[in-house]
Amino acid sequence: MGKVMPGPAEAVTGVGDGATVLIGGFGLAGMPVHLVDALIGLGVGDLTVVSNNAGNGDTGLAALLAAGRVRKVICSFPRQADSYVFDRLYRAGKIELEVVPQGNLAERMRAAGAGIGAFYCPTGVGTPLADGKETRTIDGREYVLEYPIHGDVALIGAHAGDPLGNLVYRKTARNFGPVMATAATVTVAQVTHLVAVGQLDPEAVVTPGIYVDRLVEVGR
Amino acid sequence: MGKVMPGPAEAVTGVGDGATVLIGGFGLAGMPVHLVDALIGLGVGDLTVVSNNAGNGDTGLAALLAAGRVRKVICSFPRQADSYVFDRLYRAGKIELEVVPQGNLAERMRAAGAGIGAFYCPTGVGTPLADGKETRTIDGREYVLEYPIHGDVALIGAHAGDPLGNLVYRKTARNFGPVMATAATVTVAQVTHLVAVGQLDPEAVVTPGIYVDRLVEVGR
Amino acid sequence: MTGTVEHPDRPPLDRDEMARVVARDIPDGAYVNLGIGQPTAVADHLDPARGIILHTENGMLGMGPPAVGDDVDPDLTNAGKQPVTELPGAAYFHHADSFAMMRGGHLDVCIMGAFQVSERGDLANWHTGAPDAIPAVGGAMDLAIGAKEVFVMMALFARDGTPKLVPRCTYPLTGLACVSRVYTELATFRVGPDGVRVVETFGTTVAELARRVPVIHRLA
Amino acid sequence: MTGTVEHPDRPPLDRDEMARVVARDIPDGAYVNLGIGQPTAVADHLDPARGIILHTENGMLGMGPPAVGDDVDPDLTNAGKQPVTELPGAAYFHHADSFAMMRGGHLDVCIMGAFQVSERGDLANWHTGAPDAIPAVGGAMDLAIGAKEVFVMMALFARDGTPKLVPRCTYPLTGLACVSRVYTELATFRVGPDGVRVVETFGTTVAELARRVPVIHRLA
Repeated sequence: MGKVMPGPAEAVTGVGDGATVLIGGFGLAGMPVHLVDALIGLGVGDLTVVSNNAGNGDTGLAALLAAGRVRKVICSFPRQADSYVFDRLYRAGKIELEVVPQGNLAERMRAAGAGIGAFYCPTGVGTPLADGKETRTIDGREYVLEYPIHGDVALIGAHAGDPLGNLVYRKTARNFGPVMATAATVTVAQVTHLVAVGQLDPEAVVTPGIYVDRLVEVGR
Repeated sequence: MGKVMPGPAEAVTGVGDGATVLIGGFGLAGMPVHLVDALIGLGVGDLTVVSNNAGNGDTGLAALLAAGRVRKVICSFPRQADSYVFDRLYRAGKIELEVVPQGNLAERMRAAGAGIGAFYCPTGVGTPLADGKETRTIDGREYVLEYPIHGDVALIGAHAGDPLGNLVYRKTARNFGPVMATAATVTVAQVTHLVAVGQLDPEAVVTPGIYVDRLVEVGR
Repeated sequence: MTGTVEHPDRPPLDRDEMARVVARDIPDGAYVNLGIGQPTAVADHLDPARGIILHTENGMLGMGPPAVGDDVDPDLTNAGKQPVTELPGAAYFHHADSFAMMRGGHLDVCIMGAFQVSERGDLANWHTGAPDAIPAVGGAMDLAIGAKEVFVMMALFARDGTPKLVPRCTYPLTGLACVSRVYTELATFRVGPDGVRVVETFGTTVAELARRVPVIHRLA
Repeated sequence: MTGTVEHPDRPPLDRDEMARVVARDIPDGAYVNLGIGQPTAVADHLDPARGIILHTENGMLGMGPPAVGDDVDPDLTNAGKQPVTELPGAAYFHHADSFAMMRGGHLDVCIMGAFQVSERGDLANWHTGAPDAIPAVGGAMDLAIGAKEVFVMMALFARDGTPKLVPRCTYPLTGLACVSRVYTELATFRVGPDGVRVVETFGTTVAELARRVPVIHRLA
């Protein structure tokens, strides 16, 4: 099928300067560290990164930020105990930040993957994060109009995958991976285990292979 | 937890005249025949039924229609080789029909379950099924505004469930069950097998128990 | 842009040959949805080595051949509610996920029958508009706008002898400008913004077709 | 409507006692989300026999106590990214499903900290508005509008001595009219369309509180 890549470098080939990159993970759980490292190695910059957080410690997304490759971060929760790389860049005015409520982040990517043009959402009504956005009252409740977030590429981490691209995740490391996989033009997955076709239970596949363009086994 | 009911009759208690009832199944696969029979036994009428089809043969939804309990059917595909019960009622002017594209049926129920007030949808643009509906052009593409479909009660069929209400399905009998479970005030599931808490793989649960109010084991 | 190939001296395609011609035009590795009826036969001509994966809208990727004998399982059917089988690497999902996949533009090809196709690719295949007909749309409108390419299989002429490839559909529409190829017993066509182009004829010539079907023009 | 209970002669609640009081007010069998920080401690006071099920927005129902020693698993964390455990009957889901659950109104209670709560239940807990602060909202806005009831745990007075229960929030809002109960070291409150009602005092009296906190009124 040609989806299985020999290594992370081959898996991220083709990502261009200025791309919008969806990066999975909630903190480090589900963060595709090997793919992000490969993206750093690729040398592209001016990226817009969509991820729940803005990097933890010095690995994964934090390393990408430290390398100066990111122009803008769209996330729900940048400020954390170990988000010092982002904090420093932000305070130095070297990175742009768009804060999006976590549910909107997820739902806007789902909309991108599901062909929804926009949706009326109850989150953020009356708050600064809805400033300037269109609102509408439906059945007596106020909603904010939210638009899809598409990615040029999604980098996600999964527990196991097969050569068709079917993926399963592990515990709360599932988080954003399945949603991001649907929302990008090209989806790349790092998997702890590559298994043969037929080894994943069809009832338990979380991301069907149609959403995965490339995958690479990275081990534990 | 009190979710496990002794029989189908107890499971459907409380459904009232004029209720909107979401009924799972794609044809007979996933159709909760025991619950529908119990609903017939309950004697309520003037129902609005939301289901993909409008009954097959003489069982399940078709039996409910034949009993004269349904005022209106909202579905995507009423006309089938064995939909003679519905066909007769429809031609006699004894039942109202609203045809909804299958994807809209699913997405509108998902919206009801997910708190979405309305959404812009690409399906049906320029067709009679979008007549009179609000449209909007977003990024050069035209969309139709669609609203949620809420149910007073959802009756669904699943393969196995535990006393917390967690459910798994079997093959393509999964279809509308997981969506309807999120979209109704009260969700009732008939399960082939009732298993102990802890017997379902947490990675493979399709409908988490939060969506299920009552369940009843019906066997094969 | 290659020219038209004419086979005036052979008979028109029979149903099996039409299915074979369609199958030949599906790219290797494509994700494909086969509509109810005639398109189902396309599956018989897909060499497994080509890695084409079948989607059925009732919640499955990796659908296999029709089930016979002991393999028949009422929980495993195609969109036409016929028993089918599961191939290694299959995945099941619920209806909202299945239609999100479709409407989000992830399927490469869908193949449907039609009452009419217009020269700009409008599709009419869900309703004859007859006052006594029971309308039923199923997933047709979702497929029409969702798949990257829509292939239509139909007879070139209706029973009354009028062409089904028309300047403008007179039947109620399923989708606008969505059909890219049309397969008939007498010829195959590409349809697009530039109008209709004859790709290949069977038992006739372009000149003869152009006399009977006003929208046909031979492209330079 | 019962009257206020005053305990002027006992000390104010310590953090552990506050968590216990909150735990007592959660209905048996409720689905509950515990916010980051202080609310986490509520879990320590939930008797398993009460059937209360914890949701964590990073994709899990049935979250167990914090993980220690060999049970620590980087793939299993709570919303604060602390290692936790899984209880029998748990279920994992992705972020869009997790927030659909939240925003669709399926959680019975969420418990969050706050900078300010207004007398009509407006919540401010995501941003101090300070120019050098890095804004981070996480799931707070989704929880605020999604849970059937929002309980707030906070100190009654800010460090500068001003009350945090206010006529109108001066900090940027998280959600409008969403808080139903407030738990502080000196008193617990119900908040609603009729304003603030003191439920119980600890180490003080309603009269004394009313002098220091202008929005407090004793209801008849």
